Order: sequence, then structure tokens, then C-alpha cells
Amino acid sequence: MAEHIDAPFEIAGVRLTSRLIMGTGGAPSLQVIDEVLAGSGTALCTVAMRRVDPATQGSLLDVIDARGIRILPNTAGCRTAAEAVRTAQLAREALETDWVKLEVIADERTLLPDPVELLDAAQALVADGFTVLPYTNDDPVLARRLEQAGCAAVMPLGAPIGTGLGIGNPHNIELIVSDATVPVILDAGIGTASDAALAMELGCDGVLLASAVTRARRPALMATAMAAAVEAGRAARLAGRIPRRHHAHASSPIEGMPVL
Amino acid sequence: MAEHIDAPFEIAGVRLTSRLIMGTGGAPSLQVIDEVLAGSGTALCTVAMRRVDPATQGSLLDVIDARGIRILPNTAGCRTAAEAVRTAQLAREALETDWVKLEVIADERTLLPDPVELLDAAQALVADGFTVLPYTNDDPVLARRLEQAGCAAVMPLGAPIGTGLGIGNPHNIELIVSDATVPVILDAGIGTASDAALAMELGCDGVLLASAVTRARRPALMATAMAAAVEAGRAARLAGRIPRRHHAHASSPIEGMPVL
Amino acid sequence: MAEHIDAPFEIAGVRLTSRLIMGTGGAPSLQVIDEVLAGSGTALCTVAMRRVDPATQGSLLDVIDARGIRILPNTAGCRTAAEAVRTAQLAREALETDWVKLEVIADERTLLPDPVELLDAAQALVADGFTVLPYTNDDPVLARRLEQAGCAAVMPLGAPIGTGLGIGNPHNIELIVSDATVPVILDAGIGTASDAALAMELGCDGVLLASAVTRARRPALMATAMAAAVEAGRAARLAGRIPRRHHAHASSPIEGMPVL
Amino acid sequence: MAEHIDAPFEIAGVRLTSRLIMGTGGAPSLQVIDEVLAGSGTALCTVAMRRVDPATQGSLLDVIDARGIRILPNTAGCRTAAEAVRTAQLAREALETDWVKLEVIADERTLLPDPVELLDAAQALVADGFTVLPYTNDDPVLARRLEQAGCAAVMPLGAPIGTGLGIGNPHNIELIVSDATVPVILDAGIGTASDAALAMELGCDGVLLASAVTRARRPALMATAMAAAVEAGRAARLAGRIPRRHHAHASSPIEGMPVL
Amino acid sequence: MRVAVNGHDLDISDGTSLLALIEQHAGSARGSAVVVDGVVVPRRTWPDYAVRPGQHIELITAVPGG
Amino acid sequence: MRVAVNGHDLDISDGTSLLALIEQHAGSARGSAVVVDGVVVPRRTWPDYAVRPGQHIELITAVPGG
Amino acid sequence: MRVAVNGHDLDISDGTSLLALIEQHAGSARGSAVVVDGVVVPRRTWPDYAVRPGQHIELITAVPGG
Amino acid sequence: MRVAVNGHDLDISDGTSLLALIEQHAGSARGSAVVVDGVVVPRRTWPDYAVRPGQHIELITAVPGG
Repeated sequence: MAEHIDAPFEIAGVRLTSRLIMGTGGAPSLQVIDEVLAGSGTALCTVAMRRVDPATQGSLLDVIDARGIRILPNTAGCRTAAEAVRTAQLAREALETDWVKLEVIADERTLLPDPVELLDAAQALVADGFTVLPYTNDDPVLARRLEQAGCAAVMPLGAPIGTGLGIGNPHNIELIVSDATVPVILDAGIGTASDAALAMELGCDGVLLASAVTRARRPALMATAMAAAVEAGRAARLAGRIPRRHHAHASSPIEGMPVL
Repeated sequence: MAEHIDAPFEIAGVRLTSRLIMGTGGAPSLQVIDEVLAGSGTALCTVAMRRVDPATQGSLLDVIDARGIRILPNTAGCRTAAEAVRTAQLAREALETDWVKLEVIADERTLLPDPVELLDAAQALVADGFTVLPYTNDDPVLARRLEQAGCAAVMPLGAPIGTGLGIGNPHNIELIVSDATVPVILDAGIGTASDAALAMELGCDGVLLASAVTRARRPALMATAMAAAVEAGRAARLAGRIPRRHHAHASSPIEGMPVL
Repeated sequence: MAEHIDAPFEIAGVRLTSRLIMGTGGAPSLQVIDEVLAGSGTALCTVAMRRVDPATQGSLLDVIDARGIRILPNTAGCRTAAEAVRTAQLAREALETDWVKLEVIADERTLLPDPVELLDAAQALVADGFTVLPYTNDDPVLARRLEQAGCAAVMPLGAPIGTGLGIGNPHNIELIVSDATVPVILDAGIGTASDAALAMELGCDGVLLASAVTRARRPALMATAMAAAVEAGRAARLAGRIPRRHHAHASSPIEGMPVL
Repeated sequence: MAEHIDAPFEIAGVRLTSRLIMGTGGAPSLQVIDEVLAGSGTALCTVAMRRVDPATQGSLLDVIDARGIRILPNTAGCRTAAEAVRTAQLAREALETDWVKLEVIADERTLLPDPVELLDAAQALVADGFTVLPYTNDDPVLARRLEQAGCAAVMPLGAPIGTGLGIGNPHNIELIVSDATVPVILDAGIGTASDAALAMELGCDGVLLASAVTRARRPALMATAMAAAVEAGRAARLAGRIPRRHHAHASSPIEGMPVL
Repeated sequence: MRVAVNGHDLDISDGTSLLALIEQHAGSARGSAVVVDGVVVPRRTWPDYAVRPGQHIELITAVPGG
Repeated sequence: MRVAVNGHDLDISDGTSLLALIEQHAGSARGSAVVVDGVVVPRRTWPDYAVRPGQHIELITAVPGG
Repeated sequence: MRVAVNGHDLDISDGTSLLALIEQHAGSARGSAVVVDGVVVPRRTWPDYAVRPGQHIELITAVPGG
Repeated sequence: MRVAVNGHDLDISDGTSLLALIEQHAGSARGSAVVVDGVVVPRRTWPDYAVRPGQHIELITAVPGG
């Protein structure tokens, strides 16, 4: 992770003005999505690709464009490399971007990535000229393979999508960060602000979340909380935290006590 | 904790513009103290009372006054109620304030509060007209007794002073918060920004810390990190976090998958 | 904690053949109590003192005596030192033992000990010739004060009574163990076998539990689980565990790989 | 996991009299290996395959055979499916067993399994008639794929080999257990007895460990600790632990307090 | 005569001893203690202790707990 | 003529262009993609692409997600 | 004359006021407190308070801490 | 004649059998496997298998591990 507080955050050479990437799913309305995007200060947000529904009111893209936010289509719901590649190609055609958040899940219950299909899809999409941001599990080896396959970032989970369980295995995230030469984005599992701060303290370059904000009781307020938490965690990482000590260490002088 | 994001933070009827209270110990120089106070945006900072040392360069009080920060003298180093009361009286004489951070520690190794001496000192100081902010352990019962004794706030530890171990027993902090009718300030043990955010998410009204900032590799930067973390944690608390779920919950629609 | 696996476990000079102390509360019947006492292999069990209820079937004392188990009356439900002292005196009269598990709780919601009343009661009972085993919180300072008051053991909680939350703050238990010269018994909060093993690994001399066994789906089986866990944890403590390492350490030789 | 305390433990139809599987690496001598095997009560232990070293004193196989323990050769050190398959074939020739603990690691620093090579090797070995016990990471999806490939058990790690960090992500182990129809063996990462008990409480059918015992200060004693811990954890799982409660729950009657 | 036992008024025959009262309520005297009008009565005196009208008597025993 | 759009049979007038079909369903062509009988149809060809009877057409667009 | 200041014996000129003593040691009187022979001396009396031989004087001030 | 055993050149007498070579290096044939020039040699053929000059031989056995 860049060692200057004002080092720009870049993915595939594109500078992003925020390290918080927002998913747009789970919100009750376009109005809430708009408030959440505003509150988060995000510069990149995900969308899913689905069949046109004539009943839909309003335009998601207008909301996103009005805020000047870059779009990151995902392949949510795909179960095989072939489906994911096809969905990415449709997204490129529809949204005129070659960026894709690659998701290839193994089942609907855990929504966990399928490591083999994911790696196959990543290789195929890179070969097809895509800028691939894969949603992966927290396995340091798979993260390395994805980077070797040419992915522009790796996006390990903290916990399964939508669980809000935070970062289940910080040690794995540290291993991924220590190895990676592309940005590491903590994706999925974030439940509250301290989780997002911890992700950055572990050395992640950014955080991607949706449910934690869109399904909070007050989404817009939670969006500002997450923005502040990402800033706080990054600054803390760069500031160099104190070591954990087993015994106490006084913060007032021991000497000079008056004799009363 | 007040349920409005812009609800003022008040102790003993005095409004404070920041929920981050800074200790001034552990910094290498007055210059660093000044940078840390500036970066933290704090409105209240602690000092210790010691014998005058003619060798001292510069004036701590001038630094604090120049930033318009209220002073909170502590009784650090006192081992008995009598010592603590006497030290508080000297501080009142010296600094013309009746506020005191009450510390009565049991030993130099753990720096943990002595519950019996602490409660005695609190009762004596309240009777003597002081505004008492006691540094206490995380025992919900002792916290209640201190509030019943008339303390203006309760300040439970997250972990022993200077350890940076964070919040050892979040369950106890939640119990203290659920009971208290005076402000609860998490005091001691904070190591990094996510710890401070967590304290606020647990419902604390504020955070008091020193070593985590003054002994960080880059103190001024860590001060800004802590300020952001306190804001983030408070906003997250008020925004109402999503529940922790055992199973995944999709944030992209299940329906409308195209047939490709 | 004694550093020999076969070092006897003694409280106040009385040798006990098991380091697992059983509470008898929470069981659906005397029959289950009997099975639980048998399965646990305990040598010491607690009882409460209450008004005679003519409707009661069977004799608890007969069950306990038939298994040759020593009785430890408690002062459960007492809220003041005076009540606890009086209850201990009644128990001594009724059961002809001067041992007492001292409980002085602050409220019915947390069932946490009141540190001030507890210490007062301990001093009074020691002066009256009792062998006092106090149920205390996990504050290392209060534990030290209780030992200084002449208690025969200290019994810190892992978590509030009946919660099954395990050991909330292992660091505090380690601090208590490192200081104590009387036996340390982890009392309250144990939920399952690994919690009991952990208590012993932290250096406790014994474990006291009730609900974790009596309210388990299969109490007798859980009793055997706890007995094995206490043995396992004690052996592991004495065997000297390997250090926690950040990086992997191979357990098969690196050299001598065949060239295939 | 079998729901009877005395349900036999079987892998590939072979009944094993202990649920603790021992690695033999890391011990200072054959003498210590012999003591450890005796203390653990294991019925299955691993060995590595290496070039003959004429300097070696004594026979490992004699020690294992003398205790009637079944041998499980591993493929430790292999980095590709091809190497692992070849090593398994040599082991079959040398030890006349078609059982193999399949290890395909990605690097020497983390010793973590390579998911793609591991799955390829598992498929090849199953096709070649081997009984395959794969050492895998804690990804529930990979575990499922390995079972689908015909593995006789799945052996997820708790933490990287030799770290003694325990079970980093209990939630993943629970997911693996809830899915698996073959035995789940917690392999690697165990540091002390409570870790082994926890593995069984999470629903694992067995535990495989080496360093935690062979590198302990007193290996033979730690072996007995682990044996007891596995028993304790399994009994606790079957006994049905009490739920975790946020609030206290009295274990002595509230009614019938005497009026004193 | 009337006495209060564990908070309930009770008619007992004159001259009833504490020991008799206890055995009648608790089955046996084992594991019990008695408080009469706030004073603990030593076990050895129970056989000869004649309950008097209007006394408040607490009979306490060991029950499952802790 | 009849075509299948997103799995539903539909009557549309002869000579309807893909662009017209999309605008009619999605409001605008922005953010949409089209697959006809399993083949992705490039955006620039939509105006001149005349839908033929019996074709299976998938109209896809961006929705909130992820 | 000799006095003890913060545990060190000191020669000061006769008639030195507390205020003078404090300013000499602490630079300024701000943020300081004084204990003479175990008694806290109120700030307002410092100018007129003449130090006497043999007194034990503690000069206390605020330092970084907590 | 010269052969390579586990990477080291070695002089052995002509006509040495694999079994003899193994027993000489490993003490016993139990728990061992042999690869000659990249091919696994079945255990039952060792007694009659005469080592030839220049062969690369890997002798593998079980060691503590895992």
C-alpha cells in the first residue's frame, strides 16, 4: 500500500478520488442510492446486469452519471467461467467500459467464489482485454494466482456477502497484502465502520461494500461513517501504530511526585 | 448516548466540540504535543501535576491555551484516596479548574485502578465540589457506583494503560453504556483507529487516549486518524448497523438473469 | 499453579481429587444431579441455602454424601455483606462446614459481584473463622485484595453467570494467575469444553461450573466432557505449548526430496 | 459427524480407534516419537518420503509397527500435481498402502495448499485407486470440490502449518462440516489443547497435528493433553452446549430466600 | 398455639420442640438451620427448645444451586 | 410478427428495428445490450437491424447490485 | 536563610515572598501551586507571604501526562 | 562400475542387485522404493534386477514428517 497519506489511489492507471467503492444493491430506492453515493464520496460503484424490466422507474445510470461516478459492472449470479465471461462482454457492450468486477460463485447459500472457475474466467477476460477486479476468498495463494493471471486488483472477502461478520481471518488479509503488487480491496463481509477501518489498517488499498450501508437503518449516515472509517484506517496504517504490550506503560511521568 | 448525530457532547453541562479527549503524556516534545492537539481537534486535554523542574523548556499551558483547549488535570501516580484528593486540590489551586480526571492505581505494573480507593476518592471529591471524571476498570458495577457517587462521567478502560490491546471485553463496555446516565468515555488501551471506532459503536460518548497517538511513528497523522475514527464510530452507531448473519445474503438481484 | 502434573490440588490444606468443582443448580431433577456428579468426577460441589420446602422430594445431601463429595455452601442471592455473612453462618450451622463460596451480587440482571460489599464480607468471614472462596469479577486488583484479606482461593468469572460466553478477558485471568499465591478457580461463564481447557491453559488451578453441564442437552455427557477438558487444559499448560508464529514452520524435512 | 459418542470413527471403511491423527515430524528423536505415539493413543500417523540417508539411526517404521499404528504417507514438499502423484506412487510401493495425505503447497513461506494443483492431484490419485486425504485450506467450496472428486476425507487447516495460531476462521470450518458427507479432519494450526477441543466442538470428526506436540516443551505430556482434548470436544459437541446469552441467568433459585 | 414458620402462620401443639418442628417440615434435621426471631439457634439445643407462641421461625436447608 | 423478448412471446410490427425495440422496452438505449439467438449484437448496428419473426431476443441493462 | 524546596536545601535571601520564589523556579506563577509544611497556600496570599527559615516548600505545576 | 545413487557417484561391484544396493544403503528393504532412470522399479523384481553402469538410482524411504 502506498506509504504517503496523499498518494493517489489508482487501479489500472486510473486515479480514483476515494478508496471506498460502493455497491448499489440492497437499497430500497434510487433516492436512497443517490444519498448513499453522495454520502460515501465514492468514485466507483458497481452495478449488476439483468434483463430489462419495463416496470422499472427512473434511471440508475442517470443517478450515477449525475455524480460523476465511474461504473463497475459485476458478474453477480454467474456460476461458471463461461457465464461470467459472457456477462462481462454484455456489460462492456452496454456500458462501454472494459472494467468488470468478476464474481463466479459456487452456490446460493454461501455465495462464496469457486476458485477454479474464477481463475479460468479471470484468464479469459484478461486475454479479451478486460480490466478484471476479481471477488475472491481470503486464500493468499488464489489471490497470487489471480494477480499472476493479470488482474488489475484482488478483492478478498472479509466474510461471506451480506453477513456483516467483518474480517474473519485478518491474518490471511495481511498475507495477501504483503504479497500483492496490485491494489488489494477488501470486498464483502463489512458490517460496521470499525471493520472498514481495520481493513485499511491491515494494509488494504480500499474497501468495497454495499449491504453494510444500503441495508443500515440510516443508509446515508452509514455511508459517511464508512467514508470516515476508510480515511481513519488508512491514516492509522501510515502513522505506524504502537506495539501491543502485555504490560502497562505509564503515560504520566513516574518522577517528580510531590511529597504531600 | 445521544441519538442525534449533531447532538452536542456535554460533560457537567459544558459543551465540548470534540468527542476525542487527548492525554498529553508520552510525546517527545512540546512541538509534537502541539501538532497532536491540532490534528486531533480535541477540546479537552489532560495534564499531570508534578514538582516544578527549573530545567523545563517552554510552557505546556501556553501551548494548550493557544489552541483554546480546556485543561483536565489528572491524579496519575496516586495510590490512595488521600493522595488523590490532595493532588486534585493542588490542581484546582494551580489551574483554577474544579474538573479532575481521577486516577487511583493499585500498582505500577498493571496501573489498574484500585476499586475501593477510587470510590472513596470520588465520594470525597464530589463532596468537595469537584467535577469528577474517574478512570475505572470495565466492571459495570463499579461504574454504576461511581455514577451514584456523583461523578460527571465514567471512564472505563479498554485495556491497561499504554498496552494498545484495544477493547478486551466489549461486552462489559456495552453493559456500562446500557446502564449509565452520565457520559461514558473509553479511557486507556486504545491502540489504533479501529479500536476508537469500536468504542463509539459500542455506545461510548467519547474516547480518551494518549500513547496511541503520542507514541505512534507519526503522532500528528495518528491524531487525525483517531479524530476520524471517533466520528466514524459515532455515525455508525447512530446509523444502525446491519445484523450479523450466519449465512450469506445477496446484494445483487437473484431474478432477471439473462439466458445466454 | 503447581508445575507437576500429579501435584495434588489443595484448598486450605484439604486435598481434592478433582480440579473440576460442580455447581448443582439448573438440573431438572436429583437424578440428573446424581448423574452429573458421577460423570464429572468432582470432589467438591456447591449448594444454596433456602427456606425448607415441605414439597421437596428426595434429599440432595443424600445424593452428594453417597458419592463422598465435599459440600461447599454458597451465599447466592445475597446483595450485602451483612446478608452474606448471615447466610454463611446459617450454612455452617446447617452443614457443619466452615467453607463458603462467597457471592455478593450487585443486581439480578448481571449477577455481577459488588466489589465493595464482597471485600467487606470476605474480611468479616475470615475473621469469623470461615474458609472463604469468593466469586469475584476478573479485576486483578480486587483478586489481590481478596487474597490479602485471607481468602483461601480466588474465583474470578470468565463471563456473567449462565451466559456461556466463555472467558471474555483472558488477559485479566493471566494477570490474576501471575499474582496469586492461593488457588485461582475460573468460576462462571464457561459454555463448553474448550472454555474449560482454556481456563486451565491460562494457569487456573481449577474450574467451577454449573449451567454449562446441568443445562446442556445431555448433562451427564457434558459432565464427562468438562472433566476431560480440565485434564487436557492442565496437561497442556504443564507441557509448555509451542509459541504462536506469524509464519509457517514445516513439520516435514525440507531436504532429501527425491529427484523424480 | 456421527451423533453417538461411541459411533466408530471410520475413513474409507477402515475403523480407527482414535480421532487424533499424529504427524511424526518435528520431534528431536525416535525415542520422543515413540513416547508421543504412545501418549496420543493414535491409530494413524503420517510419514514423509525422502531419499535414504545411510546415517539415519534406528527405524521409524519399527517404532510405528511396534505400536500397531497404521501409516499415512504424505506428499509434503510437493509443489505440483505431478510431483505429488509421483510421490504418492512411490509411497504406495514403499509402504504397501494406497492411503495418502495429499499435500500440494504453493510456497515455502506460507506452506498453504495450491487449490488448483491440489484438486488436479486429488482427481488423478482417486483415478489411480488411492484413498486420498487432502490437506486443504478452509475454503468450503474447495472442500466440496475435493469431496466431489472422490476424496475419502477433507482436511482443512485451522491456520498455516506450525504456526500454533489455532482455528483462524471457525465459521468456515462450520460451513465445511455442515456440507461434508466424508470425515472432516482439522489439520494444521493447532497450538494447544483448547484448539483441538474447539475443532471437535465445531463438528470435525478428527484432528491431525504434529508440531503442537512434537515441539512442545514436554511432548509426551502434550500428547496426552491432545488426546483428552479431542475426547472432550467430541463429547461436548454431542452433549449439546448451552446457548450463548447476552444476559446472566442464575444457577441458584431466586425464591425461598430466608428473611434474616 | 400459633407461630410463623417461613412466613406462614401455623398452628402447632403446645410444647412442640424445635427438633420436632424441623423433622415435621424438613423430613430430617440433617442439613438444616433455624433462626427464631432473628437469632440462630444452635443445633444441639433443638431437642430441648420448646417453641413459644408468636415466634417467627425460619427453617433453612441446602438446595441445589451455584 | 411474433418474437420472444426476455422469455416472453411478443407481437411486434414488421420491420421493427432493434433500436426501436430497445427504446420501447428500456426507455432508452443507454446502458443496454442485446443478444439475438445467442449472439451479441453490436450497438452501432441496432438502428438498421430489422428484427425477424421467431427470433429469441434478450434485452439486458444495468440494475442496482453488488 | 535555608529552606527546603522540592526536597532540596536552598539558601534564599531573608524576606523572600512565595511569589518571588515561585517565579524564580517556575518562570511564572501561572499553573503552579504551593504547599508549605504540608499546607496548601492560596494563590492570592503569595505576594505577601514571607518565607521563613526551615520551611519545607513544595512547588507543583502542570506537566504533560495522562 | 559407477552409478549415481541419490545424486552421488558411487563405485559398486559388477552384478550388484537392486536388493543388495538397497539393503546396503537403507539397512533393510522395508519401507523403501526405488526409481531407476526415472522409472519406479517394482519391489518383487529387486532381487533379480542387476544394476548397470551409469544408471541414476533414487532410493526413497519413509522419514518422520507431517
